[in-house]
This record gives sequence, C-alpha cells and structure tokens, in this order.
Amino acid sequence: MISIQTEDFDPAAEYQRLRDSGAGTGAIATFAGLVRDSGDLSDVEGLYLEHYPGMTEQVIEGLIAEASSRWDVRRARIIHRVGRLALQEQIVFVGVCSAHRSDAFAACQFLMDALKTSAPFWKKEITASGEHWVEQKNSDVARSDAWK
Amino acid sequence: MISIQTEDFDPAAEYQRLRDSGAGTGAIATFAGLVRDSGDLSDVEGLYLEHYPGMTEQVIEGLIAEASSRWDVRRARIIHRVGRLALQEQIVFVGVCSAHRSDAFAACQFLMDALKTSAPFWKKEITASGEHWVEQKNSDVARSDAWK
Amino acid sequence: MTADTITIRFFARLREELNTEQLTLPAQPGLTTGAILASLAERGGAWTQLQGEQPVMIAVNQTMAKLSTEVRAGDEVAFFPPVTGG
Amino acid sequence: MTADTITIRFFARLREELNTEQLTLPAQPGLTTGAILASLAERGGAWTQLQGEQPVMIAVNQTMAKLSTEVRAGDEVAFFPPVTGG
Repeated sequence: MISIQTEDFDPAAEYQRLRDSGAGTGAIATFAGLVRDSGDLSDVEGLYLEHYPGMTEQVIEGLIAEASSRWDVRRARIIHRVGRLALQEQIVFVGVCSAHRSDAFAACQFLMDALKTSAPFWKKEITASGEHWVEQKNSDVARSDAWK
Repeated sequence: MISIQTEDFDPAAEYQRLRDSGAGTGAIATFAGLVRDSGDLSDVEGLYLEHYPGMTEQVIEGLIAEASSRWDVRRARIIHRVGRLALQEQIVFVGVCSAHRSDAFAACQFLMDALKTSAPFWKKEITASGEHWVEQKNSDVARSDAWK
Repeated sequence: MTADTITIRFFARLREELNTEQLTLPAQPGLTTGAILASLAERGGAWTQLQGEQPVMIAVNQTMAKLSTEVRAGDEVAFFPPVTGG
Repeated sequence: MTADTITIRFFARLREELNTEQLTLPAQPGLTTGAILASLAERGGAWTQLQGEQPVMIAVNQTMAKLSTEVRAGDEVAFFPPVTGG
C-alpha cells in the first residue's frame, strides 16, 4: 500500500498492520527518514517536498512489484510526505513483513534505495538565509544501481 | 540499551525514544522478529527461549560497541525476550538511529545477524506432538561471517 | 489540452527557473522528446539549460523516457531534474 | 563454590540431556576446558557427547573460550550448543 500525503503518519499503527499479516510472518523491517539539521546545507530549518502526482504512485507500485518478485514479501507499506516539513519531522516510512529476516531487510532496503533514485520527488532545503534544491547524490545512485 | 526480559515490549515507544535522539538523526531502522508457525518443525505452537544471564548482556554490549565503531550509530536499542512465547508474539527488537540511512540499515542488520550467532540464547520449538531444540543454521553463520 | 497538442510539464528547480509549470505544443509527426527540448532551448535565457550540462530527466505519460522517445497528440511530457526524495 | 573449585554450567539441550544445570570440580594446575570435557565424557551415557561430533561451545567467565583455555580456581565454565536466538 502506498500513500503520498502532506499529513504526518503513525509508525506504530503501520507496524501493527504489518504484524497482523498472519502466522507465517517472522520478520518486520521498517525504515523511517526524518528531516535533519544538515544536508547539502548546514543549519537546515525545514524541507519543501514536491512530487509528480500519478507518476509517483505508479513508480512506487512498480518498485513494490519488483521487491515482491525478488524476495518473500508478505506485505509492504510505503508512505512519503510532500509539502513543507519542519526539522525532525518524519518524511518517509518503508515497512516490509516477511517469513524471513533476510528477505524483510533486503526488500526494505531495496525499496528505500530505489525510492531515492526512481520516484519523482524533489527536496528543497530551507535555511534562515534562503532555499536550495537538493542535488542527487552519486552515492544514492550507486546504492540503487547495486541492486541491479 | 539492552533488555533481556520475559515481558512483551512496545515497538512504538522504542521508536519514539530513537526518534528523540536529536536534530542530527535522519534515519531510523528497526527490526522485529515474531514467533512463526513453521521453523525447523511445522505446526509450531510456541517457543521456549533460554539464555545465559550476564554473558548475554556482555556479548550484546560488545556487538553494539562494534556496530558503533563501524557505522554512525547515534543510538541502538536491543530487546530480547526469554521464556515461553506463543505464536505471533514478538521475540526480538533491534532499533538503530543514525544521521544516514546506509549506516542505520547496516548497523541494524549487523546487530541482528550477530545476535543470532553470538549471543547465548537457545530456542526450543513447541508443537502439539512434542518439543525440539532448534539447530543453528549454516545460513545464519554465513550471514554473520559476511560482516567480518 | 486538445487532441492535437502535447502537454509539457516542468517540476522542481526547472519549474522555478523556467517560471513555467505547464505549456502546450502542437503535435507533429515523428516529434521526439529530444526535439522538444531543442526547440524549447532556443527560447534563450534559463531555457538554454534544457540542452546544457545539467541532466534533464524525461517522462512521457508518467513513464521514464529517453531523448529518442516519440511523442503523439494527447501525450503528457514531463521534464525534471534528477529526483531527490526519500 | 569455594575458592579452590571451578563451577561448570550447562545450557539448553546439553542441560536437558545431561540432566545437570551446574556442578563443581576441583581446580588443578594447568587444567584446560578441553581436559574438563574429556573427563566429563568418561562418565558415559549422555556425557559422551561432550567429546562427540556435535559441537560444544565453551565460555569461561562468560567470555567465549577454546579447548585450550586454561581454567583457574573460582572460574565459571559453561558448555552449551551453538546459539539460536534472535
């Protein structure tokens, strides 16, 4: 399940839903990304996140389908926020439940890495002295390519 | 922080504590293991977990120290339950917060893999027809060795 | 948008620097996304970056596309900088 | 436990099959964990597995140890099957 939303999300409720996926579930891996005080710029006070509605959902559905074909994925949940976000707010949640821990970890990490380089989101850092569109990192591209 | 306990734990409260680790935290990776209905045996109805009090805590402290020396670990939390556990109960929680997602994922996964092969816990599967001490898996040893 | 035009959308830094969210162009037989970028770059100013050194990502009908992808009437073409979500 | 003995502990499958949680042995100069295992195996029955094919893990004073690790009076030695937690 995929949600792109301006509202905050509740990881506890998401975890509970993943946990309720049946007696064969042995492993739940989750990842949450938060707004940090330093990115491309230091003294970051917040972020603005833009996305391409429609295409974003389509891309993420494709990523979940790919993860499900490569690993045992009993349920996958992705939430990505857009709009204005303050320091320490939650940006993104990826949760995967599986029979086995290796699959849960791999699928969760693959989804996060692929999300960073494939899903049409753009991040702008906001500081007291101005704004700045974040540049794509070579390290993110390398991490995503490593799954191919 | 390390807890070995018979009582259940609350991943939501653990996540919140990891999240409250300061404005430099950008990534929180968590893993939870649940009692599955099939392991070495099928039709598993529950587990009994034994540990070596004292040594367990010492080993896990060493693992957290190793993770902290290899990756950016702002906070790490490990909870492992012992005693009798029913189907779908939570067994283990590993949570790591870091500035960066790659460190959070790596440290969380390393801790889980190392826990499986280094910490003195033993699992017994309970079925309607009897009990059975779980054998160590070669795949777990291989995963743990891969971090060396 | 009518059946004989193509909708062009811009996102993020490109949207801001071109000061344009969306525009429409007439459809032409054999038109590619590369040809659209070339003709838009001729507008000068900030538009020249569409053929500059900074990479421009391309989507046609919300699927990633290449410079050689052909575009038909009714299609939605999007140009944007490399993505930075997550 | 007094100052001139060694405490031996067993866990999990070994504890059950030996029907023994803990025992004490007299300390001896140059005694190793391997020598302790050999002397316990001489008890016969389930005890022979301590020198059998199944691996026995060893800890001395709650730190992983080897067959050649020397053991002194007051030490705590533990024998157990490969661990299976997590």
